[in-house]
Amino acid sequence: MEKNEYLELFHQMILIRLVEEQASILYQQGKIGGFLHLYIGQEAVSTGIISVRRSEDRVITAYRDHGVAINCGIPAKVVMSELLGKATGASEGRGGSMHMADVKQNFWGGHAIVGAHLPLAAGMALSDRYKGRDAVTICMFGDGATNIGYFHEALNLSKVWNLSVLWICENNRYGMGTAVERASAVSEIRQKAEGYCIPNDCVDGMDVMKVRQATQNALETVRKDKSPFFLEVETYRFRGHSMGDPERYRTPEEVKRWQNDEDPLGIYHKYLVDNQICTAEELDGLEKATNHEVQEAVQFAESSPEPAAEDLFKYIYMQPE
Amino acid sequence: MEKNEYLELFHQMILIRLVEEQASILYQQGKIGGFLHLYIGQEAVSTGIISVRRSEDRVITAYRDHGVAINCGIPAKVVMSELLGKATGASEGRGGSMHMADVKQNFWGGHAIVGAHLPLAAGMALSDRYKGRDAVTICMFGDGATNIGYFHEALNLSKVWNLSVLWICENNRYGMGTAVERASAVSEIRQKAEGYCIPNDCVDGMDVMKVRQATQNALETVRKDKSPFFLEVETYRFRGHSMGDPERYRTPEEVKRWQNDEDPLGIYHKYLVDNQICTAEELDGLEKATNHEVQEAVQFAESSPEPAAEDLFKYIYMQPE
Amino acid sequence: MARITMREAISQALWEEMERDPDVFIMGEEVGVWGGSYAVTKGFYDHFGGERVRDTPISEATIVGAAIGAALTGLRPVAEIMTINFAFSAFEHIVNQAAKLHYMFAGQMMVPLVIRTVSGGGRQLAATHSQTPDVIFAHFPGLKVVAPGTPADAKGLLKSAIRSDDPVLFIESATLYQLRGEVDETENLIPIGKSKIQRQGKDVTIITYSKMLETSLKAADQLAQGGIEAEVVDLRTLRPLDMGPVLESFKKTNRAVIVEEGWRSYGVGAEVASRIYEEAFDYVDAPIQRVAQKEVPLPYNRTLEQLALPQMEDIIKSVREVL
Amino acid sequence: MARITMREAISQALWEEMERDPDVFIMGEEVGVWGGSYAVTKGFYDHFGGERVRDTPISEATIVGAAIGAALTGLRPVAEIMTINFAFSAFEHIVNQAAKLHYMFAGQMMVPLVIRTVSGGGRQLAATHSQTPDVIFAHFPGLKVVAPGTPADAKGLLKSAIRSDDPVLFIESATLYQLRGEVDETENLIPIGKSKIQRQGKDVTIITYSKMLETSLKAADQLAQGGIEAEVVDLRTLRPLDMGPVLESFKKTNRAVIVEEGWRSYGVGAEVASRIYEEAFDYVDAPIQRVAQKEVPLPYNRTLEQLALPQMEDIIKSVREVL
Ligand SMILES: Cc1ncc(C[n+]2csc(CCOP(=O)(O)OP(=O)(O)O)c2C)c(N)n1
Ligand SMILES: Cc1ncc(C[n+]2csc(CCOP(=O)(O)OP(=O)(O)O)c2C)c(N)n1
Ligand SMILES: [Mg+2]
Ligand SMILES: [Mg+2]
Repeated sequence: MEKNEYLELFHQMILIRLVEEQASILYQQGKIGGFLHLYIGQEAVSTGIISVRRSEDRVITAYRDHGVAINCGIPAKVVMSELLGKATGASEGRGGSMHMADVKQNFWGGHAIVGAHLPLAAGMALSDRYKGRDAVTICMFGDGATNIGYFHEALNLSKVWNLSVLWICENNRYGMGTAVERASAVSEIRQKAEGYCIPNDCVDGMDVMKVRQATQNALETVRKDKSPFFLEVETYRFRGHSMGDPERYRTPEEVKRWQNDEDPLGIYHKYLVDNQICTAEELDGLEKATNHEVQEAVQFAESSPEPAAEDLFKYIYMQPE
Repeated sequence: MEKNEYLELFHQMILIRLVEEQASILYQQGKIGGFLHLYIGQEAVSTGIISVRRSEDRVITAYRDHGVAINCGIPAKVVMSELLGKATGASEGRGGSMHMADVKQNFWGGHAIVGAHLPLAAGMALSDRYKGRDAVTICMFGDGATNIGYFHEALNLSKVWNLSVLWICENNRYGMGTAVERASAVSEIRQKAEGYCIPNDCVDGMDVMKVRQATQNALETVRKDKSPFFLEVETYRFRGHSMGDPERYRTPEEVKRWQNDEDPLGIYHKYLVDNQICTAEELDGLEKATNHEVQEAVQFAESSPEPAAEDLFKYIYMQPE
Repeated sequence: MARITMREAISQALWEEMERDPDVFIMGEEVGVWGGSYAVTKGFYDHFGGERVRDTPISEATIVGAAIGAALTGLRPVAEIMTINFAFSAFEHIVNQAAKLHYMFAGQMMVPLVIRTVSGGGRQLAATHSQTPDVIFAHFPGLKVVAPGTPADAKGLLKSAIRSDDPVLFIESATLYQLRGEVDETENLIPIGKSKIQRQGKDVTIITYSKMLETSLKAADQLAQGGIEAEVVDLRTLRPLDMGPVLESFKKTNRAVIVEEGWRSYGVGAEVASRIYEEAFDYVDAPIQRVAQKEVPLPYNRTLEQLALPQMEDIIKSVREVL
Repeated sequence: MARITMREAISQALWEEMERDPDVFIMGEEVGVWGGSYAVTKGFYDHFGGERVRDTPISEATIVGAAIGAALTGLRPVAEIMTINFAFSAFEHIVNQAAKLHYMFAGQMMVPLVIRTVSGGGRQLAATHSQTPDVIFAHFPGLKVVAPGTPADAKGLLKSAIRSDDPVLFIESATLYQLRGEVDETENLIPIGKSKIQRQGKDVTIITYSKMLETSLKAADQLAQGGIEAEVVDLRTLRPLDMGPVLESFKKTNRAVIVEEGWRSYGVGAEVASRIYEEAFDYVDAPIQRVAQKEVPLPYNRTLEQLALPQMEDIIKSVREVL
């Protein structure tokens, strides 16, 4: 791995962090509406995963999608514009925070109904199998999503039809305010894969290098076996589920501990410096540059036009009557 | 176990067999409409299971329910009347073959949407837990039903809430025309229970004594652990899925082999005689008597009145407006 | 009489019924520790405990399905589906199980179940999370569908729903929780299946329910300044649909505007209009107007979303057209 | 012109489209080895193979969901949901995914998907298996809902649906598969969203679709013997709803009866009636009548079931009332 690749990972992680922090400010200012699910604390997960996917590998995730969107190559300003509901946004202001996508980048969104995108992922992998394309569909979802029927049906189908899907569960310990063990029969989510005889693995999601390695192995297995693999990624959400979460379900101490001991940015920063891949100064410089990038993104979004009123009925059908 | 108990099991199995053979004739005569899913070949399953349930234990099953209905104590004539859609039927002609129930006997039906009754079973067990009643809910379903999301959600909830449910999968090798291995990621259905850490077992469903024993053990475990158990019962459907099944999915030889080597009635008949529990003559006598019982049931059903036209709107609401 | 919010009224109804009857319990996502995603059950978990205020996994079909099983066997569950959009994931159990078991088994089974859920747009939640599909649930006999528009009705109807032996889908509005209204302290059970005149008038009849009642009343006040007295009829229940007060009012005004938050095509307004024409044909002086949501999946962008949602101005405009 | 059954017409459409376009494939329960539970895909598995005629597990939500995923990524799936009653188990994916992805992602995604399913009662399958809830699917913008009543329309509309880039719910009738009709051998693509006059008449307009077209035409023949010439308009598509031919006919006859197999309340007839009143108010000579299913979960017993279903006699009676 080249130095610039290492730095690019850091850049993406810090970019996600700063975009999210900005978003939370803009939300408080009332410039962002609806739900806003921040990815802060989980940056290493999507950054590590997407860093090893090939361009033909498809990516689909849930509503906590800003990080994945950025990793998949949606510019910060386009993400920010979507958050502000502008015509320049990823979904031209129609989708908002939960529905970002960039099909050209093979990123299929951004889905807000818990678990409902898993069957879609199976179908995408079916297309690739049908067309003889050697691509993997990477489908990400939360721990809470593994309790809904869609999860069961999709995993079963992927195994029965030997579909090249890499199922990735971001286990951040909670589904909204419900701790995993209060909602799931098994706390080790990977155990669920056993019910389908789908090979599985579990990795520390706060260390981007570990996530990267585990994903690489998983992708190889999928390509080799031409059948699904299940990867559980252990991580933690530093912020509330969405904005305005009372957070009665966990103590401030618990959150503090994770922020202090397990910050994916801190861990990777240390890794880069300790291994003399780069200096702290370089990283500071990179952070400053990224900060600038985010400020520009906000300006771009704020100065972008709203979607035109006359376009309200655009995009309902490909062939309207 | 007393001799009369042994004989009662035989009586129930032969009664189911004869009622269903009659039903298929009445169906051909056009006296029974809709779907008719025969249980022939699977008699040992429900007979063995129900023979060890306590009166407080609830029973709920799918649409292949005539056997369970009879084992739960619905008289043959009431089953037959329901098949003919008569006012004297188990559901007064409203439900038909797929919807027989007798709540007084703690038999909760007869459900036609595949897998949809599993969540209901979890809720019944919740009631008993809530009320501190030491009862088990016995929920039966087919192999095909384990592929729908309802199965996943219900099993997960039963484990998370420690509900006293005995989940019983009647694996008769096919869901309509689809062989288990063509629809399910695992052919050993019990493997699915591992995904929920629900203890499980598997038993030969053609031997009523084995089913009885396995169910007894399973019920004890549920009562002891106050949490769910999963029992897979291996069986085979001798007739088509419903009437008019082209049966392209299996060979006549396969069916023949099962009918010759694995007939639950033959196996139990041999068991009773070999162990000198009773003589073949006694069993012939019992069969004749049962045959007579079935003839009476048909007469009763045929001579029973249709539900009154003015009752069309009865039973829509407990409190209509 | 106390002036309380919709949220408080619903919360009180739940609290009082749970105090009254130990068989009443709540189950749903985030109803317990979190206190309800709309804070309706805040404090319930601590007071009633986890047995009676049950947080569930994200399993809508099984939230309703298990609640049905509990209802069949003696309990009175209040199942919460966080929003009506997620009720699509429980659709089978709501319209095909809860609504049919009593009939299909010839009265052997009864389903004293309340499903509480939240309908409506206007919160920039985008297409999958902003719907008002109330009408599709009202299409199914065997189910009762209640959708109150005032705190008093919400409290009285929810109590009746909990005591009802039939399955009731109780639809709240995402944007009405802060609405204040008079609610008497003394218990007041409001019967399900009764429409109500919420504002007297003689010139035109506005028929509506839930969130659009608030908007319609505002429109009526505006119109009053122009000398037009609109009578506002609140359906309150979509099934069974009580046309009594609607027809009574219409026969007086001979003009009607039907207002709903959901899409126009195959909506509530279509049924109500058809019933008026069928049952009061000779009283019709002008084509009955329907005000509803524009036929588009609701977009996130606030301007576009508001453009698609029915506004007070649309009501006023329609009223002027029927006059 | 050949006289073939509805089953043959649908089967031909599928066969020809699969021969024409290798990206068209079928997935669903029992579509392959079994040959389709209504024998529509009989022989397909042997001819096209298991890759293109895919038997699925019993997983309705994922049958539709996976078909959406395949449609998003270049294929043209024809997903079969055995009966529309089971579509409740796929409701989220039909109305909230297929119908919204194109809009929500601003045209980046398209969903060229056909969902074939079977609606209607009359086969003694009892309450959970006998419904005609077509209207509730037609309530959702983004989805197209087609429900033909003749073999020719079925073939032409199914081909158009398969070539359409929008998601189409294609509703067949459980009791129409044996219906025979003329279908020309030469390819005939019938556009989605066009109603059609299936029988000329001057005295009254009968508006209907799917199974009830057959019943309405029979009623019209009966009426003709009594000297009453009914014009029968077939909607063919419920969304987008084409009122053109309906209004044209109504402005001529000034009288209408709307016939549907499903429940009356919040049904198709309500929307069509409302639209006629809105768009042809001055032409109305008599209250428009609705003929529909009685509001009861369909019972198994044949006599009761037929009592609940709309019959030819009901149509004739309603026609006499509007005249
Ligand atoms: C079917 C459905 N039910 C409920 C919700 C409301 N909801 C949104 S996110 C969420 C929690 C999901 O938790 P998890 O899958 O662990 O993802 P995380 O938020 O932790 O990333 C819930 C219940 C929904 N969007 N869809
Ligand atoms: C949700 C749903 N999908 C499809 C059907 C149609 N159907 C009825 S029975 C059946 C097969 C069920 O197989 P299995 O669970 O193995 O039970 P068996 O018939 O073998 O006893 C199917 C697909 C249905 N009734 N419900
Ligand atoms: Mg989580
Ligand atoms: Mg089976």
